Amino acid sequence: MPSEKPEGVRTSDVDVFDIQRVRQLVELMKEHELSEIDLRQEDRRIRVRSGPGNAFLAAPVMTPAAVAAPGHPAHAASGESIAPPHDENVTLIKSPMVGTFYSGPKPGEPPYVKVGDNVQADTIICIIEAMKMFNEIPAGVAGKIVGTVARNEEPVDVGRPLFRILAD
Amino acid sequence: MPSEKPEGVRTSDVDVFDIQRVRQLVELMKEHELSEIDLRQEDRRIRVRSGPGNAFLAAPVMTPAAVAAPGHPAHAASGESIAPPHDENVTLIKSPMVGTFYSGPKPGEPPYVKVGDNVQADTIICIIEAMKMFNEIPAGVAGKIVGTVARNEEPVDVGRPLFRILAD
Amino acid sequence: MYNRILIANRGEIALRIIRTCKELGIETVAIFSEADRGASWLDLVTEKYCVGGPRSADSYLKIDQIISAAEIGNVEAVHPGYGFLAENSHFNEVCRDCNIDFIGPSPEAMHKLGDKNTARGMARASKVPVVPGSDGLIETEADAVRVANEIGYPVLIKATAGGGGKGMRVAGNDLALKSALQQATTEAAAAFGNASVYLEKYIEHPRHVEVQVLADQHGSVVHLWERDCSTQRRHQKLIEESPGPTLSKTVRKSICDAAVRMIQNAKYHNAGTVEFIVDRENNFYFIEVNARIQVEHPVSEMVTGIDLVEQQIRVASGEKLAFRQKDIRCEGVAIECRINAEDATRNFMPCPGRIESICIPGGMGVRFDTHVHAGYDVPPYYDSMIGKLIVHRPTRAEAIATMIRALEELRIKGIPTTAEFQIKVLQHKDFVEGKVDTKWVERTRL
Amino acid sequence: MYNRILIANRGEIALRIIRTCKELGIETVAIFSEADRGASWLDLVTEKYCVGGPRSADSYLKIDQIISAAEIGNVEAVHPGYGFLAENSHFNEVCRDCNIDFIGPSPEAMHKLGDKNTARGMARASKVPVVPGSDGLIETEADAVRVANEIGYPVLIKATAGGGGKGMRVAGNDLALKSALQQATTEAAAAFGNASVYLEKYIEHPRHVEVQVLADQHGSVVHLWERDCSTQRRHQKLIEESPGPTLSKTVRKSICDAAVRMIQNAKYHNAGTVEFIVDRENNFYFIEVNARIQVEHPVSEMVTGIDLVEQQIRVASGEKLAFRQKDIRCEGVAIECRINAEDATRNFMPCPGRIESICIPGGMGVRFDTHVHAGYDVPPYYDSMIGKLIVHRPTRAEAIATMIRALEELRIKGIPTTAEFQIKVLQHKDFVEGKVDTKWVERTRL
Repeated sequence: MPSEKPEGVRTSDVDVFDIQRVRQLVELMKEHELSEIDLRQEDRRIRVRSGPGNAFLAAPVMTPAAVAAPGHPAHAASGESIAPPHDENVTLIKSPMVGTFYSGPKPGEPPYVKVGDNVQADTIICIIEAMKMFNEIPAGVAGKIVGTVARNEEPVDVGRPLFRILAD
Repeated sequence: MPSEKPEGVRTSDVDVFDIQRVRQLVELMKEHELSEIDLRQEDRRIRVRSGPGNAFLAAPVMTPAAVAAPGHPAHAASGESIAPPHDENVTLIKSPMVGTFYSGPKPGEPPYVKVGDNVQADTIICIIEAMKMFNEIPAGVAGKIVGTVARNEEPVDVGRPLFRILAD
Repeated sequence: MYNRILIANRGEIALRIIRTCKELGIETVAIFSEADRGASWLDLVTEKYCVGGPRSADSYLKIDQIISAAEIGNVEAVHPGYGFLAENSHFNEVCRDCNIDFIGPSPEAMHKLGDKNTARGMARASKVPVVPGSDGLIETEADAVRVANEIGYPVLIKATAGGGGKGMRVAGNDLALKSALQQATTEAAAAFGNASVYLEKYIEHPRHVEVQVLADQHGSVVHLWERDCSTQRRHQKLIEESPGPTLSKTVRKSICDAAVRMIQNAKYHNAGTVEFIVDRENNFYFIEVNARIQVEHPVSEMVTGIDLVEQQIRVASGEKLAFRQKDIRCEGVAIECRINAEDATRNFMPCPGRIESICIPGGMGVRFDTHVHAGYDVPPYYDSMIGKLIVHRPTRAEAIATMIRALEELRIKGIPTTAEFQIKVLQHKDFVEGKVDTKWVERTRL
Repeated sequence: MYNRILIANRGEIALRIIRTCKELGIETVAIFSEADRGASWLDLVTEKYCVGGPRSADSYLKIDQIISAAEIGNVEAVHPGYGFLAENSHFNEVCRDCNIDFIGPSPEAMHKLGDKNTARGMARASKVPVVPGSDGLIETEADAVRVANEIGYPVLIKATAGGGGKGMRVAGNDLALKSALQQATTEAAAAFGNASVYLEKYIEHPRHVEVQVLADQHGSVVHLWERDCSTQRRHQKLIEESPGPTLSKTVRKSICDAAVRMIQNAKYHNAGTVEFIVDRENNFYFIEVNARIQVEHPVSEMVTGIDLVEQQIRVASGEKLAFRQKDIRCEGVAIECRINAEDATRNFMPCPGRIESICIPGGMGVRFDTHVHAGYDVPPYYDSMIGKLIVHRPTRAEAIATMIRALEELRIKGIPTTAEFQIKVLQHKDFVEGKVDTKWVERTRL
């Protein structure tokens, strides 16, 4: 049955030479700006690296390490976003603006959402403070939060992943 | 049944050398500017790396036009030498030195050799004048002259093709 | 002095500012658009923030995003470079409201000089000559003839609502003026629904000469001599040089003094450029003030030995100028060619794309400021300039020879550039003899 | 002036010479080896001839092939650059026999100065101090002690047949001298089958200072001030600067005058360098004369504004020097870093290979002379130097800051370079304070 397929299959059945899978991995890399995917299991291994022939643009660009600027923890953590989604429908909620990320309405208060919560498109999932303004950020898509990427009070910029969500 | 999985043949059946598969991988790399794809399974492995994209050196080097220097007809003609020999045994007799090429012993006299002549390795085929010295150049290989490349009285440099010869 | 500044720009000028900051030990915060993600100059900064999409309007012009980056980046000042928000007095003001120094003039000075009429008035007040004309609109034909005879023929008839040459006429005498006036008003009425016109003296074959000025916040103003930027097409400069090859010693002194007077009276600080047009008799007329660092600033740096970006940062932070006018030398001759990703054979059409390979000129007296390299994709969203080639030699003849050989050394594969065109200009008799005016490129077949 | 010259060299210096020739309107003929076929600098010459295989001995050292190329290329002169045949007086003579000007000194002057003892003698004759020592061999122990006390301790015992430090000993007093003499002679006998040794004053922590000299064929000799090249490893220079940071005004004058005296007496013409070692008390001692243009010549070009290769060509063609000593300024501070394809972490092992990508530094006061580019394969056959990074700023502190930021900008992928190592040196307190001597790199952990 199809539901068994993509990643759900037992390893013994995995055919690493499946072009479709490699293509999915590559698209994954594009989406997340990865420089390399290296999957091994038992004797199996799939490794995909990105970067144009002229690597020095790519290298600093693509690797999270390089994107992360000194004293700027935000990107460093974005290694998180590299983990391949376990489902086609898992997408990233990204920051629409530059500012400081707050997971909750006030210091000390619980976060707006946590992993496992179901949210609507208009559910507020965090606050981004910019120019003394506290902007409430809606999920933008309905679904279940399956991962948090940004950390409380860290600076974020445009396109920076905040949450992973399994869209309905 | 195996047939159910599109690419799902048992590994033992996977033909790593399947050009179609490799072609697909390469297209994938081209499309996404990958530098490497490395697939292994048991004793099998497919690894594709993108070569150095920078044709910079190659471009000026390879084209005869670039090798040809202004006011230096010799090289211009050397496009000749690039034409693939029509026979495995056709080789080029190249200039061993820098100098002026003379096809014959004296001005006005017939050339040492012409197309169709059979020569021995020690047969003198031309003179190259360097530093007022007239150096008699032997064929170096026995065979039949099938083409002349250098023109009488033109300057030649090391490696410059002089004749094409069909070796015995 | 600042510890940390944000660079609100990209490409060549962002790199230019980063270089000086590194030398001064100042940390840098960069902003970038999605199109510039991973660009090589971003490797050199302390921190960087993506502020939006590829289009300028979505990123490099997004004031709120840039200010947010400045705040989380915790900078003390913003350097706007040129273009984008460099002469946006609102952005300038927002920075001040957020207690972030804007590395440039005050919003007020920027605003005043930004308005052509105010600037023109300030020039008059500073006894700086402006192109003579009818102060105000022309009511009657008689009116026009009187003014024309005051300022002298030829005169230019311009529509107030004008633009793109519409409603413009040149007249050489009373008779021509009357008919031209007729046509101009009709055309203006048709084109803009507003028939009002005014008169201005028509300057034939003008040269573009600008004076680099530097002013601190303590009242000290100096000039770094002039630049001649007459080689241009449709007001886009292609080649700039210093000193101006056509100015007499006395004219040179008075044009530089005029610029200083004007900047002083405007209570202007930081770097600025006062632009003039100069006619064949070396009469100069004020056009406008550029309240920013300019693309062609390196030619002034070469002849004076003064790092203009360093001075911008120093005076913005409140330092006094460390030198006086008499300390500012003008040694040798500097020429700059703007290398644009344009096809000169197809009317300078911008040609973005990938730079497959590039050989960068070097050697004595050569400076090449660029952010590009083999493998760089010139994005279609921004200015087509990919580098500035500057030479500095003892004489103009040597400078021209060095520039030509440097342009020949600059070999770029993948995209066309203006380099070949510039070689032709530099080899042309008119350029060598200093006979190029602002219309020369358009009228000359190379 | 010449119409056409042959460049008997490759890489950076070939390009350097091509640049000046183009500026002077001189046609160029290049020679190249199979390994350099299609190299980018060859695109810039008028004609080019392959003279043999990759190994220097098969091409760049093949005098007959090079002369043939000169003849069919119909050149009037040959520029040898540095290395290869630059100081080969036989090649120099062959050129003369073929009526081709050699752009350098006469074969005689080259030969004389090429022999260390003759040169040492000429120095003495010119009242130029040499390292004091036993003029001739040491016969007896008593002999040694006498000489040692004349020249003063510490002394260095050297084997005449010596080399590679074998048979070398330092002694600080009579007692040490006697035993050291014993060991040295035994070691020398064993190593070279020749026990003879001589004494020389041992200079502790010497700095390497050299004077750039320029002489025409009409008796006029000038100096272009000095260069300090103390930052070296095993006699290989890594960083050079001008002016020397440690010389007093008077020492500076006398060392430059000494160099000029020596060159005058040698009847030497063209460019040359007189090398000295300078001890901590600023006593200087003649070592040798380099009868060629040197790798580090650009630092002198920057501070004086004089194109040395142009001057070489002019004086070789018989022109008189167009300036006098008093006209030669020394403005600001210039520093050069030799960028070598070497792994500094593995004892500077040469690492030829492909340059995948390169970001070339630019900006104010930066000059980068290189023949490489992205995609260039550094061949294993020749010198590992891939470029020379030169900065010129008003003060030494600024020059160091600019050099560091320029080295940081120079990002090369594919092969390791010495750049990172040089950054560490430039940041080191000892370098900043001018305390680096010729042994500093070997004894300092960075």
